[in-house]
Amino acid sequence: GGQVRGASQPPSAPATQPGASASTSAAPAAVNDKAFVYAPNLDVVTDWDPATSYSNENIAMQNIYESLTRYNAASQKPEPRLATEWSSADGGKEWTFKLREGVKFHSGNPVTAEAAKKAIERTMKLKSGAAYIWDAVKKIEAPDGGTLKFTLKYATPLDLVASSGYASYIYDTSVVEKVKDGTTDAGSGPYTIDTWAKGKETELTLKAFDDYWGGWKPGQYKKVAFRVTPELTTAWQLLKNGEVNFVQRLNPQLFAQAGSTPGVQATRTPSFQNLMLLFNTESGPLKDVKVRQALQKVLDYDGLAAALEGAGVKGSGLVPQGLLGFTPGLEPKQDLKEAAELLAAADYGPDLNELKLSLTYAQGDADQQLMVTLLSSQLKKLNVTLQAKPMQWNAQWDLGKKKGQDIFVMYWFPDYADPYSWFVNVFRSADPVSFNLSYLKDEAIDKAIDALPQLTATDRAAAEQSYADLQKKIIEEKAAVAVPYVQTYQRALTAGVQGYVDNPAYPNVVSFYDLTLAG
Amino acid sequence: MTVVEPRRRLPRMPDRLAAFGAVLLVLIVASALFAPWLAPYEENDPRPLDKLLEPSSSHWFGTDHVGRDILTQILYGGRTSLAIAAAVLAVSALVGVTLGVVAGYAGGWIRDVIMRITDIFLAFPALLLSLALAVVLQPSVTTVILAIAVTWWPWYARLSASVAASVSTRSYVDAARCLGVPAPVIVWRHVLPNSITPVLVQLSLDAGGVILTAAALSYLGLGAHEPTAEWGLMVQQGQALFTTNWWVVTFPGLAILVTAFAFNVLGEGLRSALDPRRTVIR
Amino acid sequence: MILRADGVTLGYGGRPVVHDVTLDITEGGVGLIGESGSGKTTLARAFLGLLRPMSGTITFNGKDLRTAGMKAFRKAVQPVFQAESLDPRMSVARSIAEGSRDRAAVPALMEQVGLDPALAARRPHQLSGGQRQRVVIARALAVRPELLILDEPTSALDVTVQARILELLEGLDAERLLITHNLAVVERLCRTSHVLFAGRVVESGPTGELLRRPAHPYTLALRDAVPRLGGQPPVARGRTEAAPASEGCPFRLRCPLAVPECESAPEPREVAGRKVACHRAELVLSA
Amino acid sequence: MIRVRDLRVAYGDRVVAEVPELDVGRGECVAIVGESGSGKSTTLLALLGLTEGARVSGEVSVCGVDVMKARPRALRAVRGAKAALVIQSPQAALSPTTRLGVLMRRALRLHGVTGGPSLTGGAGSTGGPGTMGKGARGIDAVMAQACEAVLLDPAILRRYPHEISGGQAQRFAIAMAIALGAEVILADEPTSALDVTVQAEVVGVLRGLREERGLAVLLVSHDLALVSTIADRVLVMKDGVVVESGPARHVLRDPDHPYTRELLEALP
Amino acid sequence: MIGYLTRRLGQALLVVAGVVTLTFVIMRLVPGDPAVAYAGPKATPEQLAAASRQFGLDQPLHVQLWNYVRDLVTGDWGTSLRTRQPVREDLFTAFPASLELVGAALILAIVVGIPVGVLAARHKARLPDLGVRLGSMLAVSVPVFWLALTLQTVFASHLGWFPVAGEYDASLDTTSPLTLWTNITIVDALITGNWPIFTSTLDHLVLPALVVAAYPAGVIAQMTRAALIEESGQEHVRLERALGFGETTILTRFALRPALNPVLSLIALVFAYSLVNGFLVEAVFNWPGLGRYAFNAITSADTPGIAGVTLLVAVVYVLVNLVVDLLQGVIDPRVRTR
Ligand SMILES: Nc1ncnc2c1ncn2[C@@H]1O[C@H](COP(=O)(O)OP(=O)(O)OP(=O)(O)O)[C@@H](O)[C@H]1O
Ligand SMILES: Nc1ncnc2c1ncn2[C@@H]1O[C@H](COP(=O)(O)OP(=O)(O)OP(=O)(O)O)[C@@H](O)[C@H]1O
Ligand SMILES: [Mg+2]
Ligand SMILES: [Mg+2]
Ligand code: NI
Repeated sequence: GGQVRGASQPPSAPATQPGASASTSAAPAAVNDKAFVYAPNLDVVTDWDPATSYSNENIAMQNIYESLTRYNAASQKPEPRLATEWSSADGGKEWTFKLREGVKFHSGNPVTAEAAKKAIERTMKLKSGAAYIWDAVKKIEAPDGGTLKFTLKYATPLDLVASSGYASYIYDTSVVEKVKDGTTDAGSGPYTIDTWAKGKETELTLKAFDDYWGGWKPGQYKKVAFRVTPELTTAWQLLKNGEVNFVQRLNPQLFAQAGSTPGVQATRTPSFQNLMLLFNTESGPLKDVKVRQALQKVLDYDGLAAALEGAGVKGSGLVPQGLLGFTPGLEPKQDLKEAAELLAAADYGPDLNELKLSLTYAQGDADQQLMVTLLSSQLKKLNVTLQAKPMQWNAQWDLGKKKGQDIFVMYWFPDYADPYSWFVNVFRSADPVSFNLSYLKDEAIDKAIDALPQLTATDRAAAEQSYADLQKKIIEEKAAVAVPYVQTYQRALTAGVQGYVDNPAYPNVVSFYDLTLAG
Repeated sequence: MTVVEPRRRLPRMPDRLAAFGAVLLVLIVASALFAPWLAPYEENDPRPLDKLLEPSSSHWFGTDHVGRDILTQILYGGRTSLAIAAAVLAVSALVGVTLGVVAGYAGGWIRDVIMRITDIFLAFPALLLSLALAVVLQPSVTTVILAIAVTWWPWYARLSASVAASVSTRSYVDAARCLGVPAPVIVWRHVLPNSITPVLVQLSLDAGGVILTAAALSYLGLGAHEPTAEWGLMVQQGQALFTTNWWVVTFPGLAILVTAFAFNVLGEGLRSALDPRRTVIR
Repeated sequence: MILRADGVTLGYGGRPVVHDVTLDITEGGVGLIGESGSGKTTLARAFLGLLRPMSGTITFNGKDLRTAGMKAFRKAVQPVFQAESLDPRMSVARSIAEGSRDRAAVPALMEQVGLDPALAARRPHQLSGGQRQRVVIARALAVRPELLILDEPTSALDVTVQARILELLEGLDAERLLITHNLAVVERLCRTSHVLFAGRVVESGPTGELLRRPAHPYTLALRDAVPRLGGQPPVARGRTEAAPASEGCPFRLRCPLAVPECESAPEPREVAGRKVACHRAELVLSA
Repeated sequence: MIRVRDLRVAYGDRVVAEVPELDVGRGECVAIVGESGSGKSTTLLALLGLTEGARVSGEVSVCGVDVMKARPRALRAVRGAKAALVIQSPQAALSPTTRLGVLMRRALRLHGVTGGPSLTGGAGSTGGPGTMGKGARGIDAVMAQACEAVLLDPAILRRYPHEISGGQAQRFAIAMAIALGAEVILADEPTSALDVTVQAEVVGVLRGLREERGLAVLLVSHDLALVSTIADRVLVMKDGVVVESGPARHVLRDPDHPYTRELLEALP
Repeated sequence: MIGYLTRRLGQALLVVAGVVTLTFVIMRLVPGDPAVAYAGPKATPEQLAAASRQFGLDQPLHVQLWNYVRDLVTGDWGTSLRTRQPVREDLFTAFPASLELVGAALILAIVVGIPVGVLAARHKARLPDLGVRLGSMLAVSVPVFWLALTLQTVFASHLGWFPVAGEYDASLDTTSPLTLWTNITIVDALITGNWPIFTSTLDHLVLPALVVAAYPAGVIAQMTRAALIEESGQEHVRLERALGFGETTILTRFALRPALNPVLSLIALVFAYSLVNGFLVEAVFNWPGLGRYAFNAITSADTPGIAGVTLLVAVVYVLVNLVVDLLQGVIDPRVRTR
C-alpha cells in the first residue's frame, strides 16, 4: 500500500494557506493560524540527536530544545533560560544552577535536575559534535530536583558554556534514542516536530508545544515551516510574494531593495563571525615578519567594506564587537606606501624581486572571492603575484595541515559566545596542526591563552585586558593574521512579523516563539 | 508552349548559415584576440567606488560588483572561454579519434574493448565526472579543460569508430592491404583522412556546448576562478544580482549565447552541406 | 597453377556463406559466375588473403597462406575491384604508386592502361568511371602481379567503356580470376569457369562448353535468362523468389526438375568433361 | 496514352533532356536507351511532373491530362491512378516501415478505388463508416487479384519491404499499377539491380500485362539486348538529346546514327 | 531476439561494472578525507578517527573496493556524508522528482521538436525552415541558468502567471494529503485522483520544464529535420510521389517513421543527460531533484552520495538505451532482424 505524505492532521481539518498573504491580510488579534515559513539555503536537518548535532539543524533545534542559559548579545552576558539563576565558587571551579519549575519535556516527563544531569552526561559520553564544551566538567550532581551542581577540573565560565548553540541542550534521555528518524523529539522548547521529509522542498514543519512553560498568546506562530531555497534570487522573489516569511541572508543589493519594498522589512546585525587571513609564519616568504606586515597594509579595507556594502564591516582586532575582549583601536588600515617600504626592506617590490604567494579560500563564497579579487589586484601593483585557489573545506584544511600555502583564508566563529575560541583554537601552538593555520608558536602567547578561562570566570576586567594585550601581540607584533571584516547578517522578513531580534550568538536561528503577526 | 518553372510557394532562402556563423565567429575571435586594444579599460581593475554602475556611455555594459567594466571583462573573458573550447576540443578529438579510428579499423576484440570503455564513460553522467574531476584537481582553467575533455572524447571515439569501420570496408583499404601497405600506414593514410569530416563538423557543433559546460563549471565555482576573467564565472558572480542589477549577468550570458550560437550555426551549416544525418549531443 | 582453394569454408561472424569450395586458378583465365550474394566476392577476398577461411586451406605455390611468408604472396596477387576502389583524397599518381612506391614508373603505367599521363595529378572524382577503372588496373599492375583478381571490373560502366576495358584486360599478361554476372564477358576472357550457387560450386568446366550445354539446372536457367540482341525474350525457369535450400541440393526449391532424391546433397561428379553437383545432370544435358 | 512534343528539361542553365517527339499508344512498349547521364530518367520523371527544381517546357499529355498545365491536385490524380512508376532499386523504392499491404491500401484509398461495384470511380474515397467494411473487403479483393496477376502470393502484402526479394519488390510495384487501374507503366531501369534470372521473370510479367491487359509500357534501360527483346519502338539518347528513334527492329538492326552503332558494337 | 537481448544485457552489466570501478577510483582520488566531511569542520582528531573507522576508510584499498561492491549488491548504497541518511533513501526522494521534471520536459520537447522538425523539412530551404533552424540553434545555445532566471523573473515574479518555485503548494499536504505509490508526485496525484495536488504540480512544472526542454527540443527538431530530409531523399519517396501522395502525407506517413530511429536514440541520450544537468534549473526553481542532490554531494565531497548518483544515472542510461533498442525494433522492422 502507499504511504501518505504530510498531514499529521486528519485531512478533513481545513487549514488556511500558510504565509500566502502574511504581509497583507492582517489577521485579527485572535489566533494566528498561519505558519511561519523560513527559507534556509541548505537542507535543514542532518542530525536529530541533541547531543551530537553540530550543523544547520540548530536553526530548528534551538526552538525545540532548550539549554540552561541563553546569551544576550546586548548585555554581553548569559541570561536565564531553563536555569533561573546560577552562581560560581572556588575561583570558577564550582557552579550551581537553579532550574525553572514546572517545565515539561514534550514527552510529558518533568525537567528535573536529575534529567538535566543525565542529558549532559550523555552528551559528554558521546564525545561528538561540540561535546568538547563540557570538557572542563569533572562531576555533575543533582542535590535536589531544582538544583544542578557542577564541579570542574579547571576554571571555566560555565554559564557561557551552558548557553552554547550546540551540545548544551537539556533533553529527555528516556526518549532520546528514538529521535533519529525525526518523528519525535526529546526537547522542552516551545515547538515540536510536526513532519520531516528529508530531501523535500518543505523539509520540516514544527508545531507549537501546548504545554510550553512560557504559555501561548494569540498572535504567536503555532506552526513553522522550513522551505529549502538554494538560490538567493528565488528566495527573494518568494519573500516578495509573501510565500516565505524569512530569508536568512541577502546580498547588499537585495538588502537595499528590501529596505524599499513594501511588505518587506530588513534587518542588519553584525555577527560573531569574522574572516581571517592566516599567514604562514613558519615557512616560505611570509616567514619574514616584514612581509606579513606589508600584507596587512596592502588590503583596501575600506574599499572592501564598501564593496561588501554592509555584508561585512571592518572590525577591530580579532574579537567581534558584542563579545568580551572586544578592543577598539585595532582597526586595520591600508597604507600602500608603508607596505611598499616593508616589502622593499625584504627585497621585494616593483624594481626588486617578484614575490609569489599562494592563497587558499573557500569555494563558492562570494565575499571571500571579492576580498581575493581586491587583494590580488592591489598586490599586482607591488610586483606580488597572488595565486589564489578556491577549495572545498576539507581539501583546503588538508593542505593547511600540511602547511601547503602561504595564506589560509577562513571564517571563525565561537560555538558559545566566548572569544577564547579564537585564541585557543587558532593561535595556540599545537602539534599536529589543527586550526592554528598560521603555525604561530610562541610560549608566552600560549601561556597567556591558557590563563584566559579562569580570568573570565573570576575577573572579567582582567580578562578584558588580557584579551586586548594578546590581540595586539598577535596582530601587530607577530603579524600572524589580518582580519578584513566581520560578517554582517542582512536578513529580510515579511512586514507583518513583529518581535524579531537577531542574536549573533545563535547564527541564523530565529526564535519563532518571540514572533507575532501584527494585527 | 508551356513553361513550368520550379514551384515557388514560399521564397527560397539562400543557405548561407554556415557563412553567417563563420563571420560571426571570426568577429568573436577577433574581439577576444584584440581585447587589449578594444577594451575601454584595463583588465581586472576593480574600483569598488564605481561598482554596479548601470550601462552608460562610459561603461557600455555597466560595471560589476567590484567596479570592473563588464565590456572589458567580457572581451578578456572571451580569450579564456575560447581557449578552453579550443583546448577541450583538441584534446578530446585527439584522444577520441585515435581510439575510434583504431577501433574502427581493427574491429574484433580491440574494437570491443575500446567501445566498452567508451560506453562506460558515456554512461557516467558527464557533468558529475567533470565536477568530480574538477574537485580532484582543484579549480583552474586547466582543470576545466581536462574535466570536460574526459567526458567529451567518447563521443568522438564513437563517431569516428563507426565512420572508420565503414571506411575500412571500402575497397581502397582492401586494395592497400593487398599492396602490402602496413596497417598503421593504412590507418594514417586512408582511414583517418576519410573519417575526419564528420568529426570536424561535430567539433564545430560541439564548441558551443563546451563553452556552455565550461561556463557551468565556473558557475559552480569549479572552473576558472578569480582573477581570471571568464564568462561563466562572470555569470556566476552576477547571478544573485539578476533582479537588482540585470546587466551584470545578462551581458556575459549573452556573450555565451552568441558564441555558442555562432559555433552551432557554423556546425549545422557545415553538416547540412556535408552530411545531413549525424547529430551527437554534447 | 599458383593459387588453390582446398575445401574452403568462408563466412562472416561465424556464419558460413561459402561452403567447402575446392578450386584451382589455372592458366587461361578462370571465371566465377553466379547470382548476387552467392559468395563470389567472399571467395575472391579469401584468395587475396583478406579473409581467413573458417576451415580448409588456401595455398600459394603449394604453401599455406596462413603459414607462408606473406611478403612474396602480397604483391603477387592483386585485386581489381568493382569500380570505386580509389581513395577519394589521393591523386591518381599517388594511388598508382602506393604499392611500388615508385613514382617514376607512373607515366609508363598510365600509358599502358590507356590513360593520358597528364591526368596524374587529378583526383578520382575528376575522372570518368572508365578512367577510374583504368587507374585501379594500373595500381595493381604497378607491383607486377602474377595473378589479377577481377571482381566485376566493368559492371558499373557504360557498354562502350566496358568494351574498351575488356580489351585492355585481354592484353595483359597476368593470370586472372574474373568475377562477373555477364556471361558474354566470361566467355571472352576465361578458359575455365565455375558456377557458384548459394556458396557452393555447382558446376565447373571449360567456359564455352559450359554455356553451350549446361549440365546443372542453375547454369541452364542462368544462360536462358540472358537477353540476346534481337533474340527471343529471356525465359524465366523456376520460381526465382525461393531462397536456397539449407539442406540437400541448394537449388532444389527453384529447380523445375527437382525430384525427392534432391533432398540429399549431391556430390560433385564428372559429367561430359566437367564437374557437376547435381543428381539430374544427365537430364539437363539432354534438354 | 502518352504524347510528348518538344519537351525540354533544364537544371539551371543546363539542358539535360530534350525530346522532340514521343508517343506511346495503348498496348505499346516504347524504350528509351542511352548511356548513364544521357537524360533517360529525367525524361521519364518529367512525364509525371516529378522533376524537382527543374525548368520544364513543351507539351506533355498523359492519359489525356496536360501535365504541364494541370493543377497539383489533378496531377496527383494522374500519378498512380493512370500512370504508374516502377523504379530501379526495388527495396529502396518502398518505405522500410510500411507493410506492402498498407502502402497499397493507402494508395487505393487515395485514388478512390474501393473495389465495391457501386463505389468504383467515385471521388469519395474516404467513404462513411458504413461503407468502410464493404469497401475494405472490396479493396482486399482488388489487392489480392493484383498480386496474382503478377504471380505473387497475396500473403506477401503482410510483409515489410526488407522481407521480400528484389524481384518480388518489382513485381509488387507492378501489382500496384494494376490495382490502381493504371493504363501506362513507366519503368525506369526496372531490372538493372536484379539478377538475370529474376530479370527474366519481371520482363515476363511486363510482357504478359501488355498482351493481356493492353497496358502501355514506357521502359528506360541501358541494356540494349534486353530492350531489343520487348520494345516495339526505341529512342536512343545521348547527352540529353534524342539521336535516333524508330521501330525497335529497324533501329537495332541497321542503325542510322553512329552513336547507336557504337553502342551495338560494344555489346560483348 | 532473445540472444540479442541477453547480449545487450551482458554488455549493460559490463558497463555498469565499469562505472562502479571508475566511481570507486574517483572517490579515492578526491582529496581531503571523507571523514572530515562527515565529522564536520571543527572535528577533533578522535572524532576523525571514529568517522574513518565507521566508513571503513582505515582498511586497505582492495578491501574497500570489495566491501563497496558487496554493499552495492546487497542494496546498501552507503550513508551520505552530507545528509547522514542512507544514500538509497536520499535517491528515492530525489530521483522521482527529477524524473517528473525531466519527463515533463522531454514530453514537451518531443511534442514541440518533432512537429517543428517536420515543418522545417516540409519547407526545406524556405522561410519556415530557416526559422526553425535558427530557433533550434538558439535553443541549444542558450545558457540554462540564464534562461531559468529570466523566465522566473518575468513570468513568475513580474507577471505572476506561474509560481516562483517549488514542486507543488505545500499547504495541500494538509488539505489533501497524497498517497504515494510511485513517489512521483504528479503520477501519484493522477492515479489517486488527487486533483488539487495534480493541478498545483502541473502549474509549478511549467517554467522549469520549459527551461529543461529548451535544449532537447532544439536537438530533437534539428535531428528530426535532418533525418527527414535524408529520408525524403530516399528512392521510396519518389515512388510515393509517383503514386500521387501529397508532400505532407509522404513526410508524415512514410518518411517520419523510418527517420524516427536516430531521434529516438537522441532522446535516450538527452534523457540521461538531463537528469543531472538540470541541477541549475532545480536550484533556481527549488526542485528537490537528483541534479541538486548530485551538486550538493559534489560540493561537500560526499563520496557515497556522488557514487550513488553516478550509479543510478548509469543504470538509468543503460536501461533507457535498452528500451530504445526495443522501441526501435517496434518502429523500424529492419532493426528487428539485424
Ligand atoms: N562483410 C560481411 N559481413 C557479413 N556478411 C557478408 C559480408 N559481406 C558479404 N556478406 C554476405 O555473404 C554472402 C555472399 O556475399 P558476396 O559479396 O560474396 O556475394 P557476391 O557473390 O559477390 O554477390 P554480388 O554479385 O552481389 O557481388 C551474402 O549473403 C552477403 O550478404
Ligand atoms: N536534381 C538534379 N539537379 C541537377 N542535375 C540533375 C538532377 N537530376 C539529374 N541531373 C542531371 O541530369 C542529367 C541526366 O540525368 P538522368 O538521371 O536523366 O540520366 P540517366 O540517363 O537516367 O542516367 P542513368 O543511366 O545513370 O540513370 C545528368 O547529367 C544528371 O547529372
Ligand atoms: Mg560481389
Ligand atoms: Mg537513370
Ligand atoms: Ni539437384
